[in-house]
Amino acid sequence: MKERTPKNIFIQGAISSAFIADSIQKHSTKTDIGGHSIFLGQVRADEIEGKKVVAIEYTVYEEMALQKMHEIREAVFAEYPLTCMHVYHSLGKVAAGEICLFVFTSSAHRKAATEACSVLVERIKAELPVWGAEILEDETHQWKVNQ
Amino acid sequence: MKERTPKNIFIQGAISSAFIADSIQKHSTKTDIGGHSIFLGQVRADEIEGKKVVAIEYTVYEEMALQKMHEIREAVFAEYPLTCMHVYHSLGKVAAGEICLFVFTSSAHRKAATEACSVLVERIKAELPVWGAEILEDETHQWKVNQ
Amino acid sequence: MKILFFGQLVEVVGTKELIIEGITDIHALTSSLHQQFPLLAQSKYVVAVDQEIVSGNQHLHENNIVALMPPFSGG
Amino acid sequence: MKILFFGQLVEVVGTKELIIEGITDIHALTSSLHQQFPLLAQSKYVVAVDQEIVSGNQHLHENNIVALMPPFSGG
Repeated sequence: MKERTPKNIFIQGAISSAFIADSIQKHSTKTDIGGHSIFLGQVRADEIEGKKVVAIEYTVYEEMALQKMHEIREAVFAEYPLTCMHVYHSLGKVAAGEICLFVFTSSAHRKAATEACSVLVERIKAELPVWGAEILEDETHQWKVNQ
Repeated sequence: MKERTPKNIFIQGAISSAFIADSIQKHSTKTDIGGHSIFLGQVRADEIEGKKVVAIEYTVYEEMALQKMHEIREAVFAEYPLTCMHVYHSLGKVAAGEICLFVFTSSAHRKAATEACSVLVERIKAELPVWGAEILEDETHQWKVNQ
Repeated sequence: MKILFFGQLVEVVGTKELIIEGITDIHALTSSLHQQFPLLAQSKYVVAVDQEIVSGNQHLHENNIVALMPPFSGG
Repeated sequence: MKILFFGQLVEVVGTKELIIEGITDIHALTSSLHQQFPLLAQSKYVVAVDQEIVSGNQHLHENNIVALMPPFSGG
């Protein structure tokens, strides 16, 4: 298996749709791909005790998160016949309605891409040392809890 | 449940990454969405008896396909708590490396979007009267067979 | 009665559309078509009447639209 | 020894990083921290030593980096 070194997956602020489009476009030269699966996490304007969430502010234990993401990446590549795998996670403030997570898998046949994408999203949420503070409209905050 | 009338899902030629980006961007005002799931079908340059597939040319029984897609859409909306569902399928020629299918679901929590997206892709491939002819590099063709 | 052909059946029959008269059910229609286009008898297809897939025989009216459809391969 | 705090623990402790000396294992460390920051004792967290999550006790060296991490909430 090809060695893969830890890549930086963190982006300051929201992930733009132009960035996502660019990432998709780059795959048009890889003509062994038959299916792409994409998951996008978007910040919800939940209401908490009558106050709306206006943004989430993400912090991270970066060295540990990148090492853990590297392990997850290797495990998923070993389990599924993927052509490509890309993961981006926001740090800092991401406003409600903006994209904070972009997981992108590609394979010759759709099943591998689809399953690997789901596994990645679950593992990222469960295993990466990242914390989200939900900033409310009155500038107080509360800490996000993952389901 | 809100009545939904059959929408046109067919696009002449390939689906561009700019179109996909635009579709994603439009959802930033829907701040009750927490997750988007996207499937993209891409034309593979398979080799068939030593000849490469250079494109797929899609034809359709359009009235029937739109009616069937309407039924599928209603059934999936009834089963999953989705905020949005968008489906686009190419007609005519789509070159290897280009996108021919774009399925996009959104929901408050990721599970509904992810599952609904997979169900849609399976049903679209199995139930829509659409046919793909794989155009080979010597200008002959053979008819695509779905797995 | 209007008969529509799709996918590889267009090549087998040589046309996308035929008008056939005096046919009263699906069996009679497919028998007649198989006789006229022997390769069609070797092709896999389903029949839709007015956009609804029909398995088995069914009575046909002059104003029905009948479609012969090979296995779908969209996506 | 460097102790790192993350998420809501930064607010509980009032800092992202402490240097503590003379501590030889995790139990001693957490006991000392709970005494100094009573709210920390009521907080849910896991401990990582040099980026590896540790359950139970473990001997600590001066050059270890210990992280106290509340439940992850990325994505």
